[in-house]
Amino acid sequence: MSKRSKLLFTVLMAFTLVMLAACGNSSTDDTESADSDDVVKAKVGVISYLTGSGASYGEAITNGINLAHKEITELGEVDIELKIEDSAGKQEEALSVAQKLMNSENVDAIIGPTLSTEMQIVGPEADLNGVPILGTSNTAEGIPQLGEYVFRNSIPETLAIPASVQKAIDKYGAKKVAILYGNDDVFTKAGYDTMKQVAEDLDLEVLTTETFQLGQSDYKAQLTKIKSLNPDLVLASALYNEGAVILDQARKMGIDVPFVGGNGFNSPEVIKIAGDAANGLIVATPWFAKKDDEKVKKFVEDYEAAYGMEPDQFAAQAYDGFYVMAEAIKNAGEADRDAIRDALAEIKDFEGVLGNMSFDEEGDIIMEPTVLIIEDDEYVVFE
Amino acid sequence: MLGELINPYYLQVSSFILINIILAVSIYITLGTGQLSLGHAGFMSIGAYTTAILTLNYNMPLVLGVIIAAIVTGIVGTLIGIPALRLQGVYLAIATLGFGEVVRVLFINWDGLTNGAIGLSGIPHLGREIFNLSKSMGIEPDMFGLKNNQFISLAVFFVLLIITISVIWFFVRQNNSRIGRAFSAIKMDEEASEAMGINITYYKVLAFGQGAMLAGFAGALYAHLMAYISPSDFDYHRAVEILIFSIFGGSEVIWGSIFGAVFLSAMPEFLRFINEYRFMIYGALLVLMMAFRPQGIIDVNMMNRFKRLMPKKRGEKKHGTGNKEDQ
Amino acid sequence: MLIEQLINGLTLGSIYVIVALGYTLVFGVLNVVNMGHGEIFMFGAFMGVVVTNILGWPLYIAFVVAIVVTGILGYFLETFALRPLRGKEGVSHLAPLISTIGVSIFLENVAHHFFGSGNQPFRTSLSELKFVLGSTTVYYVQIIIFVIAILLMFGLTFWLSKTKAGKALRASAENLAVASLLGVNTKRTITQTVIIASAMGGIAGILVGIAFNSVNPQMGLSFGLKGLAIIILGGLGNVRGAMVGGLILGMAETFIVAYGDSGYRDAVAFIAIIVILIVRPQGIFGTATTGRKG
Amino acid sequence: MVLEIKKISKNFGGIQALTDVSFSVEEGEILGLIGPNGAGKTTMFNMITAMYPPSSGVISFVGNPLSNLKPHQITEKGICRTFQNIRLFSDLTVRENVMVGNHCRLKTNVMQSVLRTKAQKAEEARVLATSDEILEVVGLANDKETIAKNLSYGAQRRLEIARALASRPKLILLDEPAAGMNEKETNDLFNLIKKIQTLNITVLLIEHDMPLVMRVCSRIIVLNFGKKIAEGTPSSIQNNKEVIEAYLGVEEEDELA
Repeated sequence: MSKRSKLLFTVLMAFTLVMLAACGNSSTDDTESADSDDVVKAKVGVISYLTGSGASYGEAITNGINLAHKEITELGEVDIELKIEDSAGKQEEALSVAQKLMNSENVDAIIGPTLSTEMQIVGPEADLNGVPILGTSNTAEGIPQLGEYVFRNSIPETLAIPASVQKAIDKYGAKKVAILYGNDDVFTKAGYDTMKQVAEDLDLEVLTTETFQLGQSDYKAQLTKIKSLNPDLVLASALYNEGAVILDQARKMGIDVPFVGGNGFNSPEVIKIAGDAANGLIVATPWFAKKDDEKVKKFVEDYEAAYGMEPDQFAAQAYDGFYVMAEAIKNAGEADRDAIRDALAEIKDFEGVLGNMSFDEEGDIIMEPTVLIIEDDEYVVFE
Repeated sequence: MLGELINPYYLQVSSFILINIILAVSIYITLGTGQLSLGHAGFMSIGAYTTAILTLNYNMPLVLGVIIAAIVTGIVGTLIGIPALRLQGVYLAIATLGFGEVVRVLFINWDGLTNGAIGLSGIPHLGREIFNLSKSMGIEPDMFGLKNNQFISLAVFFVLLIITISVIWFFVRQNNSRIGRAFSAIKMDEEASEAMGINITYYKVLAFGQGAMLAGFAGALYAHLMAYISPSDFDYHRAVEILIFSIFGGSEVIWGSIFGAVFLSAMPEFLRFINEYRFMIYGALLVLMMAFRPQGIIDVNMMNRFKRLMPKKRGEKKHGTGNKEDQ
Repeated sequence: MLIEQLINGLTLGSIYVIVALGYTLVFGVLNVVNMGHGEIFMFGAFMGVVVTNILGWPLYIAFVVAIVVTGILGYFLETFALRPLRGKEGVSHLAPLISTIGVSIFLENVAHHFFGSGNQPFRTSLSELKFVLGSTTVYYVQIIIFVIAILLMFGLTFWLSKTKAGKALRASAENLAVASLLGVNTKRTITQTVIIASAMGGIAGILVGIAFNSVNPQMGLSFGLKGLAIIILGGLGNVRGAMVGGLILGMAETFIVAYGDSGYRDAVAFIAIIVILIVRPQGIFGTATTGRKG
Repeated sequence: MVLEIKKISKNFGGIQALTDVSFSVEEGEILGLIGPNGAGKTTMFNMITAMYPPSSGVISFVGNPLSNLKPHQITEKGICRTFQNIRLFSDLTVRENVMVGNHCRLKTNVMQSVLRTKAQKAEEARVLATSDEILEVVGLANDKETIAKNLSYGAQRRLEIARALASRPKLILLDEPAAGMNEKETNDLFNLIKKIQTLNITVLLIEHDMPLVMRVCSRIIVLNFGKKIAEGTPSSIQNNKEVIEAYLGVEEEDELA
């Protein structure tokens, strides 16, 4: 063995040893039993997209969680310690911080991560470690199926899109549709898969299926083609960013038919970017800020007071999500991961700001979404 | 006792670092013959998708999937390398960049096989496979006083560590041979190398193919580490990130590129706030490195100085490097 | 539909042309592919958003501001990323490529930071003006963009061949050392070139904003990569090649959407350059020697 | 006859660099190739080493034509060269430069190199011995570990020769090896070239240093404007009228410029 390879070997051994030593001081006993005075003490970790291009999602989510946490702490029925970590929207980072929360922080449950792609990685790991995990913003298919410990309270596109398409068809009697979707993004692609299925189920004639890519500026080629085919309805699976621009270019070109979008298309930003062109966009959403409901009004008021802006869907889902988690911890009666999981699975008819929700046997949300349309630069309930 | 020492979080981060080391070595090999590739993210994705599809659709064992993935990527790399020979400098860089983009678009559109932008999930996980294998052989994590997840993370880490060491060993040895001398001669002066009897066509294609193969290999490991891949994991930014490992750490010596990968992948774990500025810092780093230290942090001179110091203060030096890699 | 798609392709192509001219100019003089050009272009577009939407000033001021800001960015790029590498011993010819990649990554993320990742609306009354010809609607903006692209190309050709500064620039392009011996202030000429190229990026940025009402930090990368593809297509450093290459790419992208599969739109440019590089490395209009240079 | 040049012409985009040049190099001799700047001497070297092909004509080496070969194959056949503008591998050490020169005489492949097989180890030992031997010959034995670019100018020229010798050539082409050397270095070079001759290596030398050429060469070919104008022993060349005119003509031009 040459000198060099000996050296290499020793260096790597040293590296490993130092690493293991560094790990040593951080692990503590992980069973935190209930306090004497009957209030359940628990530690909940949050994985959120706080830096990078999608930081606004993570911010809304943590705001919602923090608000709910404050209210629950005041109520005093459970004592939850929050531990928020940033994943920067990246799978590697999400997995790393999930490991940190589960093993260094020894949390009893996790809320997050923000993106479905992150949940695809983190979900199985949490399931393996037996840590209940609740996604509040994952809309892709197959998320709750990742494991027994994986739940979500956000409505998937498979729930949202059929609702909005169905209503639009009932109202306009549409038969011929054109589909437009972003093919290089996981959310818009998932939305498209649902749209295709819905169109098939409802016997709609799909005139054409066009794609676009994230960050594209020029949609005129696709829209010109769609216009020439005269559809009754355009099904557009786009994030609001691209979606708003598409609406703007479409309306300018003279495509006046309604657009039906997925969950990602639902944002007040659409109106800000597209202006009048946004009118006629139909989306299904679990969250409607102008709903005539005491709970919703109070939440909107408190949220605006605390953060200076109107809560969006992500904030609302996170807010409800944390309440659901608190409820489960209370019902479990102890800060035990398995007990919390079982309690989560038993949540039924929970009344939150989103409405009435339950988990099905797989841990997916059961809920009736609200269908909205933009009219006169404002979201209103689509009847 | 052992159980308390092992934290999956640190092992997880270390595993990512090990994959990044392999990626850094892959670009180092290509750069080592004066060829700049911006297509390494593309090669990585070919490796990742090959093994994912083989293990998912054809139930191929994980090990076989990874090996085939590396071979397939090596073949693709060689096929790309041959016409790329006619291109020099910026032309090669842009052509490889184009290649990476074409591969990504292909994976997005090849819906039936790749599931498009949604990606492939449920890829056999390296750790869980080892776990099941050892269970079937009657080895339980409790026997070492470990929890399941500790056992899995530890197994993954050690497997990757052994692989990474083998990769480094392979290329260090290759560098200290006739092949390595030919590589560095070509990097310094292609025409003179040719006149000195070096078949530059062969060695340039060899280096390009080896780089591609290694990137594909790393991609395959990545797929089995994450158990989920999608085309957006392998975009232009990934290619630039791989390049930065080597440019920052040092593209003259293999240890430089390795250092770059370790340092730049570990940094955000210790300085979380940096995450927000990560790519901004990467950008500034590239400009600064080119202006002040184009050969990277660790260069030949520094290595020579290390070598001279080594026999005397061997123990200390090892510790130093160990710490550096850990911080 | 055919005519409308033709107009769409022409509009997109014209913008590609203006972006590509910026690359060509810098390559022609410095033999450097400025990978930061796309991001400078994107900053130009954001200047338009800031001026017209946030400040509410008229459009012509947006042009002025965009030209000034992108010109300054070009100056910085030359000062920090290119000049330190020039004439330095042992610097690889890849160094400027890498350092300008650095600039592009840096600027993209600065834009993320300041403007957010989303689309910014770019509303001007100009973009609403249109006339109808038979069944085809034509927007004035589309005509303006095409005309500007043509004017820039001719202006550039004229400037390069007829003016003193342009001649100095071409002399520098031939051989920096010789030009410097002949009394050309090469440092100034180079700086000038990079600034002019960047300002052209700024103009293109505003035009994109008007045409598509969409400005976001990622567009620098997507337009930049297309610009890169075009100059390879047309031959590096070739003004006419950039013009033709840009129009061809714009048309090709539009027509693959119209009559093919829109999913492969982004791949068109790169498949084309890979084929071109293998079959005819000097580009469609390049001279035979350039393929082995750089 | 080691090398035979038959009616070689070379045309660069309309500029005639060489026209119908023929000559031959005999085994064991030191042949000088001289002529004013731009006479086509280096072009001739570049064609012998296949850096670019001749427009017409044939070059044969020990009786075999050298057409359609790549530069590295020419080296394998036994012709190696030095460069007028020094082109060492400047960041490698002196010894590594010589070892690269030996490359084409080695056979180990990637796997053998990585596994360090017996054959590979023996070969590496041989390379080291050969290199040290050659460095001894050129007088660089004390600079083995020096980085090439840190050598003095004269030493770099000698290293170029050493690197070429390492490829075990039958014929070595030296392109202005004395350029930039002082008198002592030139004298050392003279001895070196003579020593190379004793190693059974034929030498083809391009050189502007006339005293050196006259001393070292057994025969001289003179090129002017791409044409061969004279061939013969040093003394006959010195008295050749055409040669003198060619050189004087250049001097005149020099003065004008």
